[in-house]
Amino acid sequence: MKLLYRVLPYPSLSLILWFAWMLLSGFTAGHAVLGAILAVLLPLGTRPFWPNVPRIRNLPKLLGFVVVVVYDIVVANVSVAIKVLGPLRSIRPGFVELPLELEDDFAIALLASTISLTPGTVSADVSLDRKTLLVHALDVDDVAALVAEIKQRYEQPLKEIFEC
Amino acid sequence: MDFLIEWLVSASVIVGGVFALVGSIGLARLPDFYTRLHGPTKATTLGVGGTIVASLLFFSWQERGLQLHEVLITLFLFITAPVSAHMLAKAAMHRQLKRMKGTRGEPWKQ
Amino acid sequence: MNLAFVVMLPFLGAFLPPLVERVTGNRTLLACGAAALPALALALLFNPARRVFAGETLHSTLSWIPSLDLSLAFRLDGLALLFAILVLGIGLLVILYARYYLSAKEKAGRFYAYLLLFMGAMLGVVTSDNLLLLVVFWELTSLSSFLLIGFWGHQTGARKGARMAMTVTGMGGLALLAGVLLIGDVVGSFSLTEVLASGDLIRGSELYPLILCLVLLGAFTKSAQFPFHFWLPHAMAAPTPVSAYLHSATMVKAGVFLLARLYPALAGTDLWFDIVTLAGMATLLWGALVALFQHDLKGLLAYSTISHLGLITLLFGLNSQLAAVAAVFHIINHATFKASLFMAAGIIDHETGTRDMRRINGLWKYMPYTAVLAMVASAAMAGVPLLNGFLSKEMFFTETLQSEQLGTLSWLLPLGATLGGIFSVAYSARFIHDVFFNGEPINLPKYPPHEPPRYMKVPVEILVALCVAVGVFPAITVAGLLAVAASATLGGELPEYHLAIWHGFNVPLVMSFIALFGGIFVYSQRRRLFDLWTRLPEVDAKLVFEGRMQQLGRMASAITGWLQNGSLQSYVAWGVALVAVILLTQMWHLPALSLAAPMLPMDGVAILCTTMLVASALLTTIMHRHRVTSIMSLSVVGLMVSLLFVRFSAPDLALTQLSVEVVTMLLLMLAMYFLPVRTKVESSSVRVFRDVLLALITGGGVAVLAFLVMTGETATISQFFMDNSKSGGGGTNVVNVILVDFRGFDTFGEITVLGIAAMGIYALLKDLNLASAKYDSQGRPWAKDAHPLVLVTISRPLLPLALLIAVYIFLRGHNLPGGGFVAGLITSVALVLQYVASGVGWVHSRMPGDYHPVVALGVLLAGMTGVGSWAFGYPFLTSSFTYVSLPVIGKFELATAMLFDTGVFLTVVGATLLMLANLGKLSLLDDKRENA
Amino acid sequence: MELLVAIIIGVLVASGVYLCLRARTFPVVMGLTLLSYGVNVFLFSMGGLKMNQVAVVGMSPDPTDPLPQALVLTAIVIGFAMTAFLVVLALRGQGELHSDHVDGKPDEGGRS
Amino acid sequence: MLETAISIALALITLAWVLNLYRLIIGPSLPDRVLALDTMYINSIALIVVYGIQVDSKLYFEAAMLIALIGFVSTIAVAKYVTRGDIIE
Amino acid sequence: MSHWIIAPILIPALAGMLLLLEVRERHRLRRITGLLSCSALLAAAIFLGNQAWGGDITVYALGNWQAPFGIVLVLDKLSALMVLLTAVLAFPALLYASCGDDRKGANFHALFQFQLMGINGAFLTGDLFNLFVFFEVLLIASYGLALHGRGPERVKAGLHYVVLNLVGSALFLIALGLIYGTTGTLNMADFAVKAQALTGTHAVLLKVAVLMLWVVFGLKAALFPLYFWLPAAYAGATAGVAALFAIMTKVGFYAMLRVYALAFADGPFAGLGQASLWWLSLVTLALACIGVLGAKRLGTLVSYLVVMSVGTLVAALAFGELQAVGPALYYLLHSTLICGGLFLLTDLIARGRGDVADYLQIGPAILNGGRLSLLFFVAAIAVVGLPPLSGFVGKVALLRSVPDPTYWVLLLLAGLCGLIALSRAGSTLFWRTTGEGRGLRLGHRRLFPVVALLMATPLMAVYAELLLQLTAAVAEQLRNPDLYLSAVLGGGA
Ligand code: NA
Ligand code: NA
Repeated sequence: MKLLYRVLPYPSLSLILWFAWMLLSGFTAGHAVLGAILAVLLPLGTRPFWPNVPRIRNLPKLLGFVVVVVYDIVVANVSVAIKVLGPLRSIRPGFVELPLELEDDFAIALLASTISLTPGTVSADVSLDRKTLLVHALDVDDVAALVAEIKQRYEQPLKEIFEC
Repeated sequence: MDFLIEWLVSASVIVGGVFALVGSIGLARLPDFYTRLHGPTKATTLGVGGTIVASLLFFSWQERGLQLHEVLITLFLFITAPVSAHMLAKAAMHRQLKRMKGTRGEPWKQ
Repeated sequence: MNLAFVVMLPFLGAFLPPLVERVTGNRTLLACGAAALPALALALLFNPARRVFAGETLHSTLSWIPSLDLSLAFRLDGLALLFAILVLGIGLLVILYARYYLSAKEKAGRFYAYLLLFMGAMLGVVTSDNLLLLVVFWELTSLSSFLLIGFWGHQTGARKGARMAMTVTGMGGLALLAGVLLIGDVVGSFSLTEVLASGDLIRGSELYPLILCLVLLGAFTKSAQFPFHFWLPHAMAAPTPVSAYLHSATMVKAGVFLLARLYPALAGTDLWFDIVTLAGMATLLWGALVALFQHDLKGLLAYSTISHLGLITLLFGLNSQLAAVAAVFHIINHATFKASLFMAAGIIDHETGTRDMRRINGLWKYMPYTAVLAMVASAAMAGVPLLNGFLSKEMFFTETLQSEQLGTLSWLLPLGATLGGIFSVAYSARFIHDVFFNGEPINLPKYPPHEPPRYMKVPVEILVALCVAVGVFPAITVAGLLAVAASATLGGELPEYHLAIWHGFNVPLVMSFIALFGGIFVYSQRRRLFDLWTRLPEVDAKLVFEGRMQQLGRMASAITGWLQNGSLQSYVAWGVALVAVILLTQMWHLPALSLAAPMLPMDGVAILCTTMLVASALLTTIMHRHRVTSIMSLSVVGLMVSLLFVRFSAPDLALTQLSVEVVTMLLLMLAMYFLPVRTKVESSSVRVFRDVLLALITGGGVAVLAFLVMTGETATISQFFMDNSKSGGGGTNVVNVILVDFRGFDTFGEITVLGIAAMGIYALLKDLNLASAKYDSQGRPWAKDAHPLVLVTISRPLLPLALLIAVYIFLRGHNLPGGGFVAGLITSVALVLQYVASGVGWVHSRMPGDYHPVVALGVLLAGMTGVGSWAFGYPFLTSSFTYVSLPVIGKFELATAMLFDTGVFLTVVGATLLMLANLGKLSLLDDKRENA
Repeated sequence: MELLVAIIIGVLVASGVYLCLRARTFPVVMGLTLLSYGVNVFLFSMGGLKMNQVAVVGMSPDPTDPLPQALVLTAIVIGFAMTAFLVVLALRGQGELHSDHVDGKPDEGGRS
Repeated sequence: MLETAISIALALITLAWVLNLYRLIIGPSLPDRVLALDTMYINSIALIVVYGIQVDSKLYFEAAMLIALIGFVSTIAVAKYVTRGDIIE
Repeated sequence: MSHWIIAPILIPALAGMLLLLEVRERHRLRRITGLLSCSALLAAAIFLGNQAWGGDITVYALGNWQAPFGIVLVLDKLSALMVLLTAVLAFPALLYASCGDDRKGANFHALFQFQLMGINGAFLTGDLFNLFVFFEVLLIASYGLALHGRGPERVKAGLHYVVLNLVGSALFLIALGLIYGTTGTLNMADFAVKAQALTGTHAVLLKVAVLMLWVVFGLKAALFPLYFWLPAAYAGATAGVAALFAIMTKVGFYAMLRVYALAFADGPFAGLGQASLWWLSLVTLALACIGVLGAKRLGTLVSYLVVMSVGTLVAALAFGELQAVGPALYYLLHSTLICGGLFLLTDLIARGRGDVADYLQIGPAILNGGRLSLLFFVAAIAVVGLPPLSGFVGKVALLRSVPDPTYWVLLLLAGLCGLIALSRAGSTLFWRTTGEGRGLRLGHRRLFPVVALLMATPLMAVYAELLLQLTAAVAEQLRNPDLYLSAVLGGGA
């Protein structure tokens, strides 16, 4: 197992790389081999560049999380589109401070990205002490509700996925 | 079947185009930088997404086999676009750009 | 005896004195060393001289540059012999004289070396049998005289005198060169023998007036003829031995020698008479007149020299054979008495410490022996009977009387001659009376003066003895030499003439007496004349000349400064204007537009995109003072250009353009940290108008060119590439195969350029001191968050992903759009992103930070791939490929082009990172300074 | 289409030339970049324009001329190298002449 | 049908671009301009993909992918320039 | 298969890369590497010269792709001569720089080698676009070298030099594009053949292209009105670099000569742009005279002498029908080596004079100034064209083969101006001094390269006949472009 970790320090990354290679080059035996070689070599080569990446502990949860996010993106997109095209006087933007429970940098970044990807919210800043995330919302009625929703829909699953 | 695929492709392409436009309308129309920042998200997600789906379908149909490499574009965009938005928001807050009237909360000064 | 050897002897001799000087400080030995080779040369001439006296002309030729008809051809005829004897003989006397003249401090070795160089050059001039060779030696006399006149270069006068002599005689030399080349054109040869035989051909040529003017310009400048005479008095800044040598017997005689030498070829026409006589007469009179009013001993002698040179020139100009004989005779006589006078003047200078005749008086008391010598020589100069000057002056008077070329105005010549004679007597009288008598010396720097060392007088004695000997016994002393010299000058038979002291009472004798008594009378009236002279407006030719030279220098500076104004804008404008002129002038020649090829149909998207591209290009231009905005719109232009490449079937270009665009942007933003954010308006509206005009013409012109080519039909070589790409290059992406195979050498050069640029940038950045802004453009302090968490965290997984894409792009390049260059840029951008996100320190703690070796390895790899083909007997960069089959993996291609492309990849990565990382490090230096 | 491309070339070249004639290093850098864009497109257009006829063997019936593309690639790379050098030289100028004027003139005068 | 749909989509995306350029021109702030540029980059991905469908060619895909992968680096650079002045430190 | 022809490109390239690989700054090793490379280059150049003198034109098809499709290197007498000249100049220049100037900045030796690579490549290539690439190689290296050693003046001059040349490169590309667009080829020989057949619009376009080429080459050669960059850049460069730069203007002249001789000496486009070149070169000559007279520094003066030589050369080319090319090439050899030597000498003098440097004003006497003054005297005589040195031979040869009054007057005037300026400079530098010298004592190490370069002038004078015949043979070969065409394109052309 130790040897395996030495060869594959980040198995999930290797998997993504391998899969990406196959996507690009086609699903043939030759490329499977070549992709595998790259999937091993690239993480090894770039290893010094990322210390302390948390491991994915809960794969099913991750898949569920992805589905939720994609769904949110589609739905929120439509609603935001309507707001953008509608009368601008009705929108009520706001800066919202989100207290962070996540402690891992990677997880925080992922959360920030997710918030930005879903239309209507952009993560504007992370406090230097990494305890608070500043989110700009395009149209927010109830700040507390928004915070709660983000925490429940995105932060919680991430916490579970990385167990931190 | 061909018709269905063609229809789907057409629909996806149009959806992509529409959302790209909507995003840009937002960019052009919204009153302050922070609200305008939300525009490109549309282009990033459903805009490009729509065209990607169309492309996936189209080429898979043309070449009679699953063609998924366009997915990578989405993957990369999903990784990179939030970072640009984040950095731009930081830049705007640093410059203390004006907020539209009625904005709640305060931008940070870090 | 080879003449060339004799001519070379003084040149060889020039090496001797410095060597001797190194060995011994004994000045006598040094002088002996200097004299040795000229003496040998003189001795060696003894035998040939007998043959010349017997009527022979000796030739000797060594080949040098046959294709220019320039050979080391020498001739020894009477004229050459006469001058050779003067040059060597007086040269030896001058060496002896200089032994005592030069003080112990002086660098005598160098002095003798220069003197011998000059002697050689002069000897070359007089013995050349090839006109080009003559010019060679002619210019050498100018050069070596420059060194001699400027020997006391620490004195302003010496420097200026040397330069003036050099400039004037140099100008003449160039004219002479042109004249000689034209003569060569006319005659078909530079051989003097042939030229002298082709007198009629030359005089008949339509180039004759030009040739004559050019040659005379050479001769007159050298011989200080009016109006080029002004340099000579200032050359008196030279040490006196130099004056004695150059300005009596040699350098200035080169001009009249040339008149004599080319007499058969050029003389005999009215033009010749007009120019030469006029110049001679003017010089004769002016020189004689001014000489009288000089207070400087050497100045008097200098103007007297000018006057006598005018006399000689005048004689040559008369187009009479007898006059030419007289001229040659006066050359000899002048050389002897003037050399001795200069030496005497030098002695006086040496003993009294001054040359000012107003202070030097009554030296008869202190140095009677020298006084006698000087007085005899002066008398010769004045043309007193029983001395040599008298004889030639008599001949001169005779000849002026005989000339009828001026018709009814012919009396002007003898009148002028007599006037010249009067002044000549007057200044000679002054030389004698003012120096040796006229009361007591006044305030001499050295007092009391006394006779010089014994041997210093020897040269003077010899020369004065010659003056007397020739004057009393011309037939047995000089007649033979004069005869051969004159016959050589005339190119054949001699006219009847008779050298005698007494020709009976005749008009010339009357003229001589008028001159003698008139001269004494003039001198007696000197007070009044001096007053008159000082009241005349002073026309100092030297001041005029120097003023002109300075004016020339200032004008040159001004013109240069105006063109070369140090303004890049005007330099670029010149270049662009040139292109604009080309475009404008050639456009008129375009035949009516004919569209050979059908155009592609436009569509709305294309029109809109074009509009946007145009708009953003204009925005970049208009907004250039708001720099970051300008960069933004430049980026749009880049993006649009990439899309243009996409649209017109150039995916490789699109990829490259896109990735270069990103790197360029990084570069510009890095630079913006140190550059001002905005620029003020500083161009005037006129300049803006000019620039807009230039821009419109060039832009419009290039657009028209492009349109015409695009709509025309051209057969190109590219079908070959399509046909051979797969079979010969092993790839289907023809663009890539061209890059790595068909035209791989270009790519090799291109990556070298990239590598060099990176090295150059590294060198430029090394210890560059740049103050970075402490506040942003709006005066706020910078944000604290140097490495934002989201950026840092997200950019890390991007690295392996980007590398994966790089590998993909790299591998497919040979067959599909992609390749080493784009792959390299992707890799670089991914790595630079790490720098941006996490900082230089962080990155460099994880990988080596010196990219020089990467660049080198890249270029080396590409180069070695090329060299590898030598092993198989193919030229550099011959590619080779093969298909390999492996189990599971299947069939794939291995090509050397891949190896080459790897070289490209490495170079790009190395170079880009070398540039960007070092640019990024700049601010760290600034921080360090801050902290230190 | 040819007309559009010609216009693009013309505008790029004209803008580039105009900026090259400015007095500060920065616009000159921008100008040279624009100029090189223009020149690259010009060079590219010398092979004629074709749509969707990529010069890949076996993919296009009437492929576009690949040679100008290869030349442009070389030109892009060289142009990038030169731009980079010039940018750094401009910095060097700023550091040693304490001005970003192309002639090193000190900053003064002018209107904002 | 597909032809028409693609033409419409291309028109929409190009129109989007015009709006982006408009924002880039009027600003008013630097972040606004960068944002416009960033959006243009993203819209050009869509454009290239649609163009690929239109001409039935996959040769342009890499260009789109490249924009998605490294196009944002310019934006990052400007944003970092605004906040820190120095983009590599 | 003989690969020698590529040696002048690969030797410096290899040396340059090895110099880059060497991470630690071991200066001795760098110098030795550079000098070894220069020696090898010299040997190769001599070998190639010998080969070219065998008579045949050697063609080397890179990548084994024959002309006009692949890039070819062509060794004829002209390219061999130019490569040899480069090698002869490079060694002393580098030797001089290795006396200490090379340590004034980074990467000097590598840049120097790449500069040589670029120059040799430009001389050897038979392909127009490849010529562009090598122009860029030599330019980018020269940018680095011109800026080597720092100082505000140098940076300013360097900036001007770089920007002008970048504009020039853009123009070069436009010209090349037009050439490809009209003739469909890039190979010089193929271009020469195909150009003759053009008519109508394409003929005009070709004319524009070629005129633009003349502008580009004129910029490299420093012809009016494109020479403005040169005086400051050359006078500002470190001595060894300036000496090497003496050949850079000649690259422009070479390119002009090559293209001209191949395609425009004869045929329907004979004499394309010739009249303009003629007048521009005469103006250049005149302005160089003025520049020489007005120079306030010796370095500037020498730079204008370089410009002067360019005017002289291009006029000789533009006079027509290549009749003056033989003498022009002799003059080129002479002026390159002597100007190179003069740049080195200028540096020695400046060192000897301390703070006053090479400014033409009163200054301290130079320790051991005697030797320097002798060298200066020799160099001045040579460069002004006074006998008996090579300048005189070259000038006489040129005057005889360009029988045009304007040219004569200007060339003779140039000599006079040079004479006036240099005699003033020399007398100021060596005679007009304030007491005893305070400058650096001269070592033999620095003196040797100067002497080596200046020795060229007496040698060239002594062996003038040999060299004139040699350059005449080069010219003869150039007057027969068919030899070149058939060698490159095969017997058919
Ligand atoms: Na969002
Ligand atoms: Na007196």
